[in-house]
Amino acid sequence: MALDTSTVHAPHFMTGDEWQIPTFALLRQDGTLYDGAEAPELSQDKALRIYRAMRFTRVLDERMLAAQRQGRLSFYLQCTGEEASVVGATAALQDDDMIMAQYREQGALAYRGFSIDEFMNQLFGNALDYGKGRQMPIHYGSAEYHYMTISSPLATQIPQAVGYAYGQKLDEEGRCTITFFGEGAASEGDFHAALNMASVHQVPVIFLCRNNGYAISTPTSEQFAADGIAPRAFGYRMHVIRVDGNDLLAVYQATLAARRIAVEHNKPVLIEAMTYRLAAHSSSDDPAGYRSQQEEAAWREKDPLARMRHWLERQGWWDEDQERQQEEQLRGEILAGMKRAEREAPPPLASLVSDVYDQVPPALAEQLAALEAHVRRYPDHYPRGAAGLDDAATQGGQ
Amino acid sequence: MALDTSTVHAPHFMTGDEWQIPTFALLRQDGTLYDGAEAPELSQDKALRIYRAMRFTRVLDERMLAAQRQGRLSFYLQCTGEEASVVGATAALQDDDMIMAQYREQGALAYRGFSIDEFMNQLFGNALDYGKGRQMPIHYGSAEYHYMTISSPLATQIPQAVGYAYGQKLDEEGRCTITFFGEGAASEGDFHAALNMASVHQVPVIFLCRNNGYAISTPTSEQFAADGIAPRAFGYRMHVIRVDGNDLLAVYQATLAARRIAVEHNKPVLIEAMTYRLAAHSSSDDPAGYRSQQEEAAWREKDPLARMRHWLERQGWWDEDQERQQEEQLRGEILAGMKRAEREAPPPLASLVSDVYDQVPPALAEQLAALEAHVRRYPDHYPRGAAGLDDAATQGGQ
Amino acid sequence: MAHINMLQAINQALDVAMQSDPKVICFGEDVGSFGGVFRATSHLQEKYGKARCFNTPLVEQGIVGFANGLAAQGHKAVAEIQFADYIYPAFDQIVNESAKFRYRSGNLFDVGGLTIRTPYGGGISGGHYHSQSPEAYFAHTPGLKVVVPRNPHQAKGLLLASIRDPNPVLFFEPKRLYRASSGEVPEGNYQLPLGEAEVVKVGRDLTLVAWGAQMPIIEEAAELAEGEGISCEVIDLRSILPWDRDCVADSVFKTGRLVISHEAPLTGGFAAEIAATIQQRCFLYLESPIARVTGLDTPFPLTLEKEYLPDALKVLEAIRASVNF
Amino acid sequence: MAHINMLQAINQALDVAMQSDPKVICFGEDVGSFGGVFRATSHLQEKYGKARCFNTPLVEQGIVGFANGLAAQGHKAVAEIQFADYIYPAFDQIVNESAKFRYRSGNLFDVGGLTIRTPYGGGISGGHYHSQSPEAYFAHTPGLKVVVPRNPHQAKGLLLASIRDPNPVLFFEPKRLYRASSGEVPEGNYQLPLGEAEVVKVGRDLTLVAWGAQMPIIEEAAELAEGEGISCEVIDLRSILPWDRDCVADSVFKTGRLVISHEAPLTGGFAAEIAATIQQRCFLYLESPIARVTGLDTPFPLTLEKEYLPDALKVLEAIRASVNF
Ligand SMILES: Cc1ncc(C[n+]2csc(CCOP(=O)(O)OP(=O)(O)O)c2C)c(N)n1
Ligand SMILES: Cc1ncc(C[n+]2csc(CCOP(=O)(O)OP(=O)(O)O)c2C)c(N)n1
Ligand SMILES: [Mg+2]
Ligand SMILES: [Mg+2]
Repeated sequence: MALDTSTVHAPHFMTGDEWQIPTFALLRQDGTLYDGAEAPELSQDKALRIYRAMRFTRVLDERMLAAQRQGRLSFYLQCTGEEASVVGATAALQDDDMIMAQYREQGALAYRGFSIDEFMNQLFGNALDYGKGRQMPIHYGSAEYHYMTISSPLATQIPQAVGYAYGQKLDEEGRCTITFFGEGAASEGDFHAALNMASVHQVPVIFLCRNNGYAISTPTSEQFAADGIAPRAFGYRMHVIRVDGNDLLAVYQATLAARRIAVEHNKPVLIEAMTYRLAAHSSSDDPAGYRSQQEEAAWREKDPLARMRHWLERQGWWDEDQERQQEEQLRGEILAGMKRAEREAPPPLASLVSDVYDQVPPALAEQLAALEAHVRRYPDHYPRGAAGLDDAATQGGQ
Repeated sequence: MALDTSTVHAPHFMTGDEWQIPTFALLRQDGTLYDGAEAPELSQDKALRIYRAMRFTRVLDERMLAAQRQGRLSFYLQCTGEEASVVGATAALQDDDMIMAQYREQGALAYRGFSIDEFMNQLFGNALDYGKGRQMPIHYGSAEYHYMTISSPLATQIPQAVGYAYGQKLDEEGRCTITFFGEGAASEGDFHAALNMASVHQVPVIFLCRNNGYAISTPTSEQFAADGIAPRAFGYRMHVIRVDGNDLLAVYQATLAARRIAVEHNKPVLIEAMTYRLAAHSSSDDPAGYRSQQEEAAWREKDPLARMRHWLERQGWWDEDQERQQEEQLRGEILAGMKRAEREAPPPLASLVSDVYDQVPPALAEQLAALEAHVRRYPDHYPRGAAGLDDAATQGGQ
Repeated sequence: MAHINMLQAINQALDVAMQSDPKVICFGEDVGSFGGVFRATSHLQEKYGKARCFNTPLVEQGIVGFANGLAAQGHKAVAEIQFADYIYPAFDQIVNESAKFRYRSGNLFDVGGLTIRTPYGGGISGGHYHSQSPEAYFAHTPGLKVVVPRNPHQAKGLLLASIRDPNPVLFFEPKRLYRASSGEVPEGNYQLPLGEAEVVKVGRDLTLVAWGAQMPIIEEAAELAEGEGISCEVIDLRSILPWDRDCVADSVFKTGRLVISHEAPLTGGFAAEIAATIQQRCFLYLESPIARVTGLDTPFPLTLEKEYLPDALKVLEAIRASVNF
Repeated sequence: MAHINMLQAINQALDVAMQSDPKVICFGEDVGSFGGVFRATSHLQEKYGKARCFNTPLVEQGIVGFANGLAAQGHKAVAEIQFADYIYPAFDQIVNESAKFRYRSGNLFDVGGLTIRTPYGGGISGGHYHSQSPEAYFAHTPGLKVVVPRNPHQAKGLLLASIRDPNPVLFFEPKRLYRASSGEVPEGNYQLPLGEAEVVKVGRDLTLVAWGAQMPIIEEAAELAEGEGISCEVIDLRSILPWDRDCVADSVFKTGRLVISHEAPLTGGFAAEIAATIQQRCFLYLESPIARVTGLDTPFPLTLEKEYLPDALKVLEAIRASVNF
């Protein structure tokens, strides 16, 4: 109830235009700090771990998009251009804080140590994929790395992150949850539900919006009329900061501070990372239909990897040679991993019915039995299914 | 994209606490204006029309709650305490602007001229009810008075109002839509969807939130953490005003101004009317379980009817006598109307299947035929259905 | 044993669950200090504190989204949706998320700790937004369990089993019976099995199947039929998903006739699934067509709800028609 | 007549609709200048302006809420949901609002001008969130019409009829056939009736029923069966709600056997409704149990989607089993 706030006697309408939300930035593109800016404490080791994750993500994206173009992969989706937002935020967390991402955050997994094989098994949906070949490429998940399996329906993870963080608060182990999402997903009702519940129930959650300018073809000007996502925080009396999302140091520092607010005070925080989706939305998309090359070029000038590399070089922690070596090494490892994953068998036929429930219910077991019998009758018609029959090994495969 | 706003180099979090949203008020409880306040232009006729609607609503609420207590009515829900918010806003509109209300806005219908019989037929769900006895009491609707039939699921009307207003904008006839809702309903995802779409698509819609302190038993402190609903407008760069909802003149004036913004500039406006649900949530509720008598008493001191009456008296437009006469007259008319409605027949049996589609599909016609045959077999068991058979009249009713 | 009504039994089940497992958390609109609009969560906040039993903001998609996350984190989230008619804003969180959480992650993550309680059904002058029976929507959704109790004893035992079941469960409470149904209920802790139907009355000539609020109706119909010399076997499905096909089929093998009843509209209601399955399993045993006695293919009405509802007389007519086929 | 694919036919239908009626408005995620992720709305913004064809923010509940209001106001709102898998956030607006709008107001107001278009179905390596067939959820919802075309000619005629039908229509587009299905389509304006099935092939021994993307599958199965001397009558339901019971029943009176196929999971799928209705209407004519060939009772998979899908071989097996019963 706000009746005790000041009273006025003329009808004045506000719009919020009165207040600008500034952008927090530390690093210029050439790797120097802005005047008055101070770099966060960051050891050489950690800085290089961060940079490696960014570079890994970039190389992975390039290789896998190429693989998709060659028809080796059905689908791919790049993080390209947004590595600083994703890796910077992840690096500011504890490694066992929970991550509930949208789909463009492979950098977070890379930072935490998800292996090339783990990436590849998911991308190729083979028998070793944790997800048992059930979801499209890029729907990673890892219990070990506290990375919730990706779900395609947008924004559903945002209120889930609030519930997850509420559980963490009850457990009193000083952990928090971060949820990543795009500025498009922030239009969903689930976003509003999540922010409101988080602020009412005071949970340790960080909402990180990657404002990358587009939701597929839809520019932000057709997504919202306001100055970005940040001002929505005022509607929930939530801590908010806008940050240059291509500036690793700024994202890192903002998230460090946000984590403190979340964990020490059980207060949610919204971070809006201003960035740009340098690539197409996904391998199914061609942005030429909806945005200009000039615009893309202007943003390529702000490449977060280059910016970070310049900073590392100025620190004396990195050089041209190391860069080349790392890139080659990553490329080689990724190609080798891809080949290994391609050679793996598909998931067994029985994986079609497991995990629907903790146990396979009798009716579903019957459906599987009927399917098995059918596949045995027509093994040539269902090569994958035949390969994945229980007795496929003894039959010598298919 | 907001990267061109100012850049800062230290991580400062904002919460919006920096800015207070004041409450616009004109009238003191004793009927005098605040210092510096100016009353809107309001003819005596119009002022009395407004007051009559407020008083009608109050008397209707009292009588129908009593009828519910006597078991004559299955359910009732009062506007009591919020008459100024509802009638004030409605009076500021054109009579053919669209109203899409929640359920506590019978004052709007009263202002527009919905007759006692029309109210009663709905409340008693008889054959004359426009809704054909299909919805619970208080789910009024009127095409004539541009009042969309009430729907129980909360907040669904809010994005609908945006679509309706978009259609009005296309028609270019200078009309707008107002949608009423509670501060509880504003937690729904549909609220967020509606405000965002309204500001993106620039539609002439007024969102009027009745912040009455409670959603059933849930106080606003457990509904949101922010200073009311108003600051949410900043997230959509939407015009917003907070108004004393028990102050008819302020609500009227704010809505007049809002309508101008909406219709002349195709811009949506949010109005937060600070008020109080003086009655129980509905006839099924007893607020003694969740709020104090002191709190209620304090708000009873702010009764919007008394405040308006004092102002009218100071204008020399109203007196004790007129007040008593009006009340008696209304009471008598309402009681007479109630008796008429109770005597009406129930809707015909065939009304069970009409209006599901524009035409009754064959399968549904068969279902009705089977039901009719069944009711004919056991007429004593289904007195209403038997009374509503096609041939009931010739049978002499049942 | 105490003689209590269904609301009290549900309240006891929640109490026992919270008492026996500190991971159980109850929340929803008005469920906190007020104890819910039907008072199913009375006194729980008092006993277990605001952190474990609380009001949420008014947003069903948020309630279930939050519950999914809380369950994924390892808690047992017991969410209340105030009326089943208001569960649809949470449909995406239930159908795309709860139901697929374990499967899509290959069992890395699950929301098995989730239970959604919600009052459903008509006969209380609720019109079309306080009377719906939406169980069939969820029964078409692999990954969910759907449970409906018929009386206080069943309600307590099935709710305890639902909360502890390692899968997400939708628990539909027949609100018409909240106070109307009472009976002996064991104190303390017990569970009844999910996925198993119960033969409530053994019979010879015809099988009657229903669940929840429709059980007293078909039991009454069975009695009326008994008076006409027709012996009905009465089955309470209890779980709609997974449902006990063997129990129903075994009965129909014996009786050769089947009548199913639910309040939801006919088309696409869960009786369709039962009929489709049983006509296949019992094809050579069926002596008459399987009949469905259900709500009309319309929204739920108000003034004429008695006419709309599938009552004992309508079931009796279907029994007669089946026997005289 | 021109030989075009289904996407082009849909685009033509929208073009004709907008051309012939200024009240027709098309919108949804990415449908504006980009023309939709499948390009079904290509060039419409160019032709009819931003006010009549536009992008919406990314919020399905808002899209349908807005569409309901726009339709109630008197426009013909044609909303696109990008994938049927993402229709659930709008479930409340569809099931509680669109479906009940006319009924609850006693015909004072209606949203008859509403059409929701959405691509559905599997076979495109889409995993469980780009492959679903949710038609049965909506078929259990009186007040809606549910339409599914099988080829370009049908798509254009049925979509035009849907847009002009005075009731809210869900129009499910089989995305696997968007480009795979092509054929002769009349230029300009024409309509095909809603609620009427079509006998696509006359047969003697067994009736096959499906809709949309499953039609080529059962047609292929019918051909395979033909090779074995089994003559199948092939029916395209076209409308799921209301559905053409007479057409199916008349066929089964003749053939005595029925196989129904859909991609959605078995339990609670729309085949259940057809089976339940037909076993009752054709009880004395049935020579074998009605069979359903459907998806498994699981979420939609990816790597093994070929194994999951109800293909022509599986339908053929069901045909044989039915004939040899
Ligand atoms: C509920 C839902 N609606 C629609 C989609 C289809 N879709 C996938 S990604 C996308 C755009 C998302 O944009 P944004 O949130 O800004 O994330 P970005 O791709 O820019 O990282 C859309 C519309 C979806 N996955 N889920
Ligand atoms: C979607 C939905 N959820 C829950 C309810 C049950 N319900 C009816 S009124 C109400 C409280 C509404 O509070 P508010 O919006 O503040 O309006 P007020 O009653 O105070 O006018 C609730 C929870 C409903 N009608 N619809
Ligand atoms: Mg984006
Ligand atoms: Mg309120």
